[in-house]
Amino acid sequence: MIMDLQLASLLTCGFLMIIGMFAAIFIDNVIKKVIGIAFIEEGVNLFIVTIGYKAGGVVPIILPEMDPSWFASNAAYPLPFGLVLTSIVIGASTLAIMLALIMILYKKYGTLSAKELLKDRSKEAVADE
Amino acid sequence: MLGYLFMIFAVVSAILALVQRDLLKAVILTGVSGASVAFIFQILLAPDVALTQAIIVAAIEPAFIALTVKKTTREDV
Amino acid sequence: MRLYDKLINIIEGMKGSTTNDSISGDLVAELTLISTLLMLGIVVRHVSIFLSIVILLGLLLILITNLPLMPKLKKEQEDSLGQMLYYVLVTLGVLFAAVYWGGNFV
Amino acid sequence: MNELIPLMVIFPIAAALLINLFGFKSTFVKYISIIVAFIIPIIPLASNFGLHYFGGHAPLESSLSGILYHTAITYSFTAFEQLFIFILGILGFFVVLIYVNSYKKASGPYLFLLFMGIAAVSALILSDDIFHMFVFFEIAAIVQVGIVAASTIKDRYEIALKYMIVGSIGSPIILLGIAFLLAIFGNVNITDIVNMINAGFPAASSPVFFASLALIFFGWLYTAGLPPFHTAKSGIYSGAEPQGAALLQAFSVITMVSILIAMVRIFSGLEIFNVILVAFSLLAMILSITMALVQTDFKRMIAFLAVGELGFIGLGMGIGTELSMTAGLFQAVNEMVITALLFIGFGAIAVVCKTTDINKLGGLISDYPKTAIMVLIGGFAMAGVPPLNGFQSKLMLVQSALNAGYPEFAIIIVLISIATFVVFVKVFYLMFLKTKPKALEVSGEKIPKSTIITLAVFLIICITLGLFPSIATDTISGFVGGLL
Repeated sequence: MIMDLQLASLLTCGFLMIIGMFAAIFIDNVIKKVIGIAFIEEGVNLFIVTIGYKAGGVVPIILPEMDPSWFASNAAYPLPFGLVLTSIVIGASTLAIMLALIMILYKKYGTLSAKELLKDRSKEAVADE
Repeated sequence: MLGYLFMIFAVVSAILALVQRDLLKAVILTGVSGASVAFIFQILLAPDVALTQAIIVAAIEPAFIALTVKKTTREDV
Repeated sequence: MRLYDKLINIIEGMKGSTTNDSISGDLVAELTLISTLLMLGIVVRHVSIFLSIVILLGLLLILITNLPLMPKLKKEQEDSLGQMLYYVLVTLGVLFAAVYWGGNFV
Repeated sequence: MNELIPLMVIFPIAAALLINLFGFKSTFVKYISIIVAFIIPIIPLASNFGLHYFGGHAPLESSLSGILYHTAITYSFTAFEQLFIFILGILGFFVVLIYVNSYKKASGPYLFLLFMGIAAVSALILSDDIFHMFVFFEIAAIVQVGIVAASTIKDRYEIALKYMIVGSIGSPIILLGIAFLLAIFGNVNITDIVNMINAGFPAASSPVFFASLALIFFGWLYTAGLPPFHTAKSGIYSGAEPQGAALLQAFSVITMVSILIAMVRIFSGLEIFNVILVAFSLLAMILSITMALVQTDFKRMIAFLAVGELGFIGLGMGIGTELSMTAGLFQAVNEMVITALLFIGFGAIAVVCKTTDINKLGGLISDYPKTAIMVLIGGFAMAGVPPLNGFQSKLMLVQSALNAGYPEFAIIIVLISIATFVVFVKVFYLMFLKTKPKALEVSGEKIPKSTIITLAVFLIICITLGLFPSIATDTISGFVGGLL
């Protein structure tokens, strides 16, 4: 093996977060911004799962035939996994709300460009009155 | 070994998703990236998380985005 | 240039504010900004008095050379998403660098 | 009755779901939401102080180190939490009252959002578990966006989407910070983490610990709306309906205070924490007050002031003495009430005049004398005029800054207070005293009685806290004593 699995996974989540950040900040299309945000969340979730991983361990589900002390010293750490479940669902719900807002705004302006949609409108409001 | 493959897959499909001109292709590649991450979760000993990830991030989220794309526009100008 | 001309220039620099009340608001903002920034320069004396003097002098120079500060500052705090995200990114970078590398030196 | 502790969160959530279920059946929704809103502030008063372990999992004692490990999500309820949740409940009650009274059709989903937000921030301040805090903070963020999107302001969707995109950078960052803490300590319970740090856990001085401070601090900036998020946050306030904005700022204050307390407990050993806390608080105060002075939209002015006042809380906590922390938290209590008063008072004017541009308003004191006077006193309270509550907390802050050896901060506090006063005098003059512009048509619409009553009650709270600050400060200083 070239690299430890845990280290490689950490690198992956770093890449995912950086790609997501780049997309969320620099890409003009709003849907791509949202996709980028989904990647950031994915990266963070992967990070949390990686914390719980144990090289050469077993899945943290205790079966009747397992010896509890062997299980305790060999199972992966299940707390981060539990946390990730919640955070995945939160990510999905924020994504859904953002997409709903995008649909409404597209109806109003007919564009997906963030520069157009989300520019400063305070001066415009003064201009048309 | 499979783990590394999926890691490369996740990153590459994420990058590819963001350079597509056609937003529907981007949606599909987002799903691919989510599914790869779900496999990574499985390999990292978290099958329950992998299941949730596979359903929510790899299936439902792309469906949401695809719906938005259908209601708006497919082209990323 | 005389001080009065300078003041007139400052007021003319605040385009968009035409009524008496908005000019007064802008002037108060300007004065508050300058005085609080100078106070912040003095806070540095807890680190080193010499550094504080340097910062104060530099601050004075910068403040005097770009005097109508508020229009510039206001332009930097627009409601557009691009600007918000830019400053979010800059702050994240500065904060992380300051805490990660500077944390042990405080 | 320790069983009432989780009820403070569960009851509003259950009520919210129930109300949402009945949707648009107006009269029923109205009655039930008034009843629910009335019960919410009573629960914290009736409950006993203590700890609540979800699922009944009591803490386990480690046989090796003798440290207690909390295995359950723990809620800790003391007089401090009681104060905040009670004030929040009072605000919530009046907000619901105004909403139900001033709209013919009460919408179930909107009330759902209000109650869900109350539940979320109650959970935030009660919780002793940092991931639990993150979850409810995200719920609160979604609720904030929902309240804005449900308003009738012109650019509400743009404002909501902007806040969400900016927030989507902020909230994964705070989650990453929590993940770093989890990676160091293997635990997300704050008490456990603090115990481990006090027991000399070696990783507590590692670079990873500093990194987690930076990430959580950045996320905290987003929760509080301090710079660089102040433009987005003030947009949110001005994009909501007045009563919604009143509740939104209370959400921000409580979210900010609870995460700040968690950070103070975990990171107070690192000296850079106080430095960055003070720096960003001062920045927030300066930038927001100067932006408030140059606005022409009066809702946006109040919104910027609301953001700037949060800086006082951060400054008080950052100076780090017992007096200053008490002053900062007392300021938080005061600010919730005062800003709610201002949002509701000015918002009522905006609703009847159908404009928020101060240049188009004037001479309204003859039409709305009661509202004008109450709003004026509210403004005095925020600027720190005796004998109102803002004066007491700001005086405490100034004293604590002087005692701690930072007279510069005291001067800055006074300067910012003066600027706040200027904002108020300006808005008040332009709205109420200036000759009425010809273009302004006051439709003769009356300000609803519920709004007037609400303003009066908030004013009474302000004056009571101003005359007898010890009602709040005794509780808070007891809490701060336990914190240090």
